[in-house]
Amino acid sequence: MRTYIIRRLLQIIPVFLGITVILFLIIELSPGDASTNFIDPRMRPEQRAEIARRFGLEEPAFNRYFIWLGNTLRGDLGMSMRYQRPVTEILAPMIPTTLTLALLAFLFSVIIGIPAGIISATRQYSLADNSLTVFSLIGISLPSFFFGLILLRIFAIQMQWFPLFGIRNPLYAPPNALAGAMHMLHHLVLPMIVLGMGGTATFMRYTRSSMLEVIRSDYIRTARAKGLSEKVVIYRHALRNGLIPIITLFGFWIPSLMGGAVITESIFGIPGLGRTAIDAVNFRDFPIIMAVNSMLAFLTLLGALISDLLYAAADPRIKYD
Amino acid sequence: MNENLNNDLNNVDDVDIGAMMVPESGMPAVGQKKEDILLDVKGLKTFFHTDNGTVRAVNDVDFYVRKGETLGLVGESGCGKSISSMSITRIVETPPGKYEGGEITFDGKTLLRINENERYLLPEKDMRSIRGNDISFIFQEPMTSLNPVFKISKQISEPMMLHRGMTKKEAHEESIRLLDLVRIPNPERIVDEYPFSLSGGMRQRVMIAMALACEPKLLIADEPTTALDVTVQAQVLELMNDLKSRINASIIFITHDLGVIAEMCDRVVVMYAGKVVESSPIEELFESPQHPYTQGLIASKPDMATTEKRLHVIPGNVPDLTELPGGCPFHPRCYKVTERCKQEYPPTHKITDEHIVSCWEYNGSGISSEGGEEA
Amino acid sequence: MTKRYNRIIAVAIAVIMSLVLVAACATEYETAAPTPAPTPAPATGNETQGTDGDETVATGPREINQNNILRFGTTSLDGLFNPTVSSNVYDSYVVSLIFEGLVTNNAGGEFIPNIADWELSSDNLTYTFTLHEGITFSDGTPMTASDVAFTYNVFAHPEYTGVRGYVVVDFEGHDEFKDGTADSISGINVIDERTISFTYAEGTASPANIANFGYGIMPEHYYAFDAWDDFAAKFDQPMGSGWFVFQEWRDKEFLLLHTNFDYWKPADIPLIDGVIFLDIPDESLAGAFMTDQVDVANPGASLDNQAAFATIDGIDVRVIEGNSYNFMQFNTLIPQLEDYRVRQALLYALDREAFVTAAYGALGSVGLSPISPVSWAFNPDGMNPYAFDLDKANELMEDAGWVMGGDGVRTKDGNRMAITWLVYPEAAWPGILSGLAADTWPQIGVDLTIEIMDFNTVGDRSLSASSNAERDFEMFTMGWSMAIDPDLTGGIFGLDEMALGDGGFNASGWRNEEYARKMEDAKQSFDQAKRTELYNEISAMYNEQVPTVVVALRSVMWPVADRVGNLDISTYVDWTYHINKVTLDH
Amino acid sequence: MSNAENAVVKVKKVKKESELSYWGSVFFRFRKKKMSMFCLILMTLIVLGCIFVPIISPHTITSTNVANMNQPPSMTHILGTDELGRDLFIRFFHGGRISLGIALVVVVIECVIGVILGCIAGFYGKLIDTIIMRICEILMSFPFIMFCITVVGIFGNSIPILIFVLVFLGWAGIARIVRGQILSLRELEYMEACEALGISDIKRIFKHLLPNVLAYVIVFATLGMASVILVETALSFLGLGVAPPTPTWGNMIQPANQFIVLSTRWWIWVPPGVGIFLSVMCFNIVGDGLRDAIDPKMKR
Repeated sequence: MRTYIIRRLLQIIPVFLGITVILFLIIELSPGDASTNFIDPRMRPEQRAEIARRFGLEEPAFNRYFIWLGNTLRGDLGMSMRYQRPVTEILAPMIPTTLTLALLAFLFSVIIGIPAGIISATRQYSLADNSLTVFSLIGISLPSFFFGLILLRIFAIQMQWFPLFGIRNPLYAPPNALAGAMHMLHHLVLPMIVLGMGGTATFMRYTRSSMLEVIRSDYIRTARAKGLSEKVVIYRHALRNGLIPIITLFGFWIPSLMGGAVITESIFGIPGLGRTAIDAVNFRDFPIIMAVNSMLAFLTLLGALISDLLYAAADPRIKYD
Repeated sequence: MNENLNNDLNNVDDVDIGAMMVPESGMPAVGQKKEDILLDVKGLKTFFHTDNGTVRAVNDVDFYVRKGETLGLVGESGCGKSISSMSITRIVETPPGKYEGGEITFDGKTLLRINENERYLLPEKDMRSIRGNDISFIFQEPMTSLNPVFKISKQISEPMMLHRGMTKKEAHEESIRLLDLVRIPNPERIVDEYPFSLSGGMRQRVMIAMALACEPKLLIADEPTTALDVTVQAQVLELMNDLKSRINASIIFITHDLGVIAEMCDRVVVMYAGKVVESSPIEELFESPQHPYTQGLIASKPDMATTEKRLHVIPGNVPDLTELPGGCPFHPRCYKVTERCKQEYPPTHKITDEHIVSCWEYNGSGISSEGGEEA
Repeated sequence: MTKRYNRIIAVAIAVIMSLVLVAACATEYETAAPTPAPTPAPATGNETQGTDGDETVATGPREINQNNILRFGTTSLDGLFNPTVSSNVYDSYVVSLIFEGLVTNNAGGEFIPNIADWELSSDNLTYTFTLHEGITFSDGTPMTASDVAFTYNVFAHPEYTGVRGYVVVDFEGHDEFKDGTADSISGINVIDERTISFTYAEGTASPANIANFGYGIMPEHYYAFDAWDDFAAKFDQPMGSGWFVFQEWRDKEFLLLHTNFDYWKPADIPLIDGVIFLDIPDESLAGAFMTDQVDVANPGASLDNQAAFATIDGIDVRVIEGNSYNFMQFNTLIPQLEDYRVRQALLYALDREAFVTAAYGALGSVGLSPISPVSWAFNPDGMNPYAFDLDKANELMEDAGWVMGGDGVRTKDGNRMAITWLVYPEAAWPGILSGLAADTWPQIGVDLTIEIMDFNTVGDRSLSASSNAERDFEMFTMGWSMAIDPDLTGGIFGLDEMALGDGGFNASGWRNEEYARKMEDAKQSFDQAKRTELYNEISAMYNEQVPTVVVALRSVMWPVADRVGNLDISTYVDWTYHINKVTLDH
Repeated sequence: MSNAENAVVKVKKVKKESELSYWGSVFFRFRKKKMSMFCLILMTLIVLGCIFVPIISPHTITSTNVANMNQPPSMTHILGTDELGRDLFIRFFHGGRISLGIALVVVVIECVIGVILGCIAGFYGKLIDTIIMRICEILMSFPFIMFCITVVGIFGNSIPILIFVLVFLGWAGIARIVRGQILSLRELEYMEACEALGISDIKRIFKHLLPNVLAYVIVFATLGMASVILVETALSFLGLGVAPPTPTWGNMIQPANQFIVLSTRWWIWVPPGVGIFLSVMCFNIVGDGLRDAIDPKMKR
């Protein structure tokens, strides 16, 4: 097992390098850079050249890639052109926010999607199944930004149950940590639903079809023939097997949620990685763009590995060596 | 399209009711003491309602099992023999399955009674205390009938903890004993293995051990050897034959292999397209099969003595149970088919107390096997 | 569901809660102020669970009341909270609340002393400042002339990356210092503890120069650095001598300032307890006002925002004449646009009234001249408003020799009247304006192509290209803000030595010796009446030649919650200028 | 699955459809799903609307009328007007044209590239296979949305760039499916027979294998349409896809970022959202239906 993990980690390296090279090339080919943002009527051309020099923009691309790579491996993601501060310092406070949102959405998906899938499968063709199936179809077909706007319109503007934007009211000093968490959760409910919707629908569909397959399998018949109650049959015997393909999805899901957070964060005004990244793209703050992209790529690769490991953990038949 | 189909089938239904009017067709033969009968199935109907129409998997089936007796249920795949046995403990998937009629009595208890006036099903809770406890199953596919993610010990322990109130530890030890009983080497080690690490034959032994765990009154073995290699088949059969004498249980042995039947059973019920076509003690069946279908089955059985002849094949395919032909469902494949066979379902004739047959061509002295289409 | 199942759900909920707790704790409210902030007194017994922000935290001599903090809606803070490098307007607000500059200006746009009085030498080159008495930074250290010298030296630092190099570029000895041939700028002279003089190089005297002394003074003892990066590390931990002290900044969330209760002039200590900048997207500002989450903001004066704010109760929307405008620049070096009559025709064929209506409604007006209407130098007399007139436009096209072709496009000497307009999507108005032109210009035989590209690329291809050879555009639109002084050199209307040669922000390629000379004269003259006259002539020339057009001027909208009292805002007076007088109803 | 009832059902299906051709039987199975049929019809209506409404409408997408801006739906403007007084009904269908058109172009190019490279990888194996599959792996590990935003953001919002980036990341999926199919089909006997007969590689691939793969490609393409529409509209909504004044369903929703539009002018942002939703749903359902109809075993 350990050798397997090491081998897989080693396999990640060339893929990761491939991704960063492509990213770098694309950024290299793009017109303009952040220095063009410093437009001030009284700034002279030589002052602009000075800025370009300071950000190392005049080095050849080939060299710059290796400089970037070397620095990145040492944990130095470079200086943001816009904020003139280290990228790590800028991204550090954004990661917990986005991660919290992604994990909340993930848990939401799991808690709603999987039970719904089970209900759907155990009561195939019932009213519950049909309505849940329709819901899941809506879930995968409704664009998240549209869904987010609808929720804002209804629950933040009409009902005023939830705030319009942000993750907290900074002037509210929570009396204790729990109140602080509840305060934040209140702000995150709508974003969580929006970000989690796709996952909920996907998990539901996968759980349903996986459970349907499992429920019809011979060992479930065996379990029934033993006189086990239906609940034990479904929740112990069937679920344990039915969840195996779902669990393998988990590893992929969190990285993709962090990517999806871009849209959610911009709708709900959440100060996270996604909004920072969009701002960086608009400002051509390349160090931040590179950092966010390669971080997400690395997470995706790691997610694939975690998926495999989860698979091995969930299914005794799978052994890696 | 479906509507027409259903109409056709309704017609078949009408005929069925006529057939049921033959008195005492499925009753235990005269002279049998009621208390000898462990399981009595009468007029059982289990249908499947699918998008493509109603599948009459079990359509008015009668049979019974005496205490200590081994009953063979024989027929081609899809003839309803598995569904019949599964209907006894109601482990047919519902929906799409539905119990549409009949009466099942087990050990004095009514498990099911469904007719025009009544729909009685033994409460699920009581039924569960019978499943795995009084009636246990050995299924056809040892490779897939064990839960892949649980260890052997857990799977064998489960019914014992449930029905016999054992603790986990007791059940674990009992599992080892049972594995030893079914002649698994190293039971202490195997008990902690997952099913995937065992061979098919070993898994089937595990299934048998599991089935024996609660010392059932009735053991239903649904083609327990079909999926195994020939040599392993022989071992498992030998094991079962051996266990038969050691456990005090009745057995329903379901198979399409008459050779296995001959080895294991006291009595045989032959099914075709959801119906019992013939039922007889074992010797009588092999000596004088009455139904053309039974005759065909016996003829198609490879026999060491007759290897020089070409194997007999019953022409045609197993019928589509949603589109059963009118009259006797076997008529399209029957070498003795008459116009009447195509119109009406045949009555049940009692040849001896224990031997009954459903065929228009039975005339009191048997059905001649002349003029068969065999090569 | 089984009990087991309920347990799973319970566990899951517990996990969520703990997750949010972790996240909440990770962002607990720490005091990150560089000042030795007094430890908060323990909040005694009054733990409220109800409404937000009822808390009071004891800090310093006065209790900070969370409800007595002014909430300002901002769209983005860059973290450059330093007078030398702040480049976005919100960062500048933060800077002006924390730092104090030597001079400031009044509502009329005149420069007046702030923390120092000054004298200008008779050659108009040397400014001598005397600091007021008793000025201290928020950590209690007194401000001296050497702090001022330190601040101005930073602008000239070889590694300086900000946009304000121009502040010191004309000081005597600047170039030598920058090159490294001199240890200090010879034009900056500390005379005594409270006196300092700045000398401009010969030929650079201008009344506009005084504006360079409005930048906040930094405490040398706090900011002194060897490596530039050490200095840069303090950008987001500012300390100055102003009314407010920095507490905490969370990017894309908020920035909190508390009142400097030890402000050196006790009579001027603000009545409010602090200012919080809340990061609220422009499009959400209306919602924020509606739900009482913000007190003051400066939303874009779009029609949508006007409509939104008009419906909100409990606020007062102040409309102030702005000092910025949208402009359109033609490349006068291409055959299609070299004739000023063509440019005039294009202007006649563009319904700018309709544009103003669609983009700004009542808050906009059609632009006439490069001089801001709020400036003393502005004079609309004799300016052609180019009111929408397609006939006139066609006539001018004919006059210029452009003949209508069979395909409805005019041609001249084998050239087709085909124009590509670079439009960026970041703001709505370029789309609106070009959308209108797409409707009307084809009617005067112009084949208009609208090319959408992002703001930076538009800039690269036009305004900020380093030479005319690198410019790649036919026409484009952008926004521009004016300084207080009407001086136009160096800007889009400027034809200084750079523009006459090559490069500069005037991308039109239009050159005119007389115009350039008048511009230079106006810049250097200290006689306001003469300047007014010169700017009037300059405007008239421009109004006729139209290489660059002020499309529309727009007013600025300042919604202010009713609970805010005494807030003074006008064109030249930021909301921060007199914020010490502001009261909050709490 | 050894349950008797399933065995029985299968027996029946073969019998019923045995008289039909391959695609005939696919349609036979597809038609039985009412939902799929309904969505196929709805999808057709949307597509026809997008093609013909802009042609027959009295309004044009560019004609502005400032006096008539932000009007709610009425008889003259069925879906009201936008901030420049442009008719939203025609812009809705024109936006659909762009959104669906981009999706179609992307999916077609993806399929062509994916099928060709998948065939090459699957058929020739060895080094070529390794290289192509490694490239696929790299592409599939890209942070999808973020990468699209990056590329479109820094190269500028133009439809060709949008199409490029979506194709760039998208073809790997179909290439892998095709390769897998080819690998399994190669093992079949008839390929060996072809080899024995000396039929050339190219001919073998295209004549014998492609038709088998086609079914999978069609399913992928249909479901791919749905996901491309979602991505394109999301990017356009963020202002990083198709830029105005060209309408797409994505950028038509963008004004809803404005509080006033979101709270009081539903006709501006709701119809394009519904347009996206309906067309994505239709493609999803039709794709699912097709998949089940083409190969009931392909179910996830």
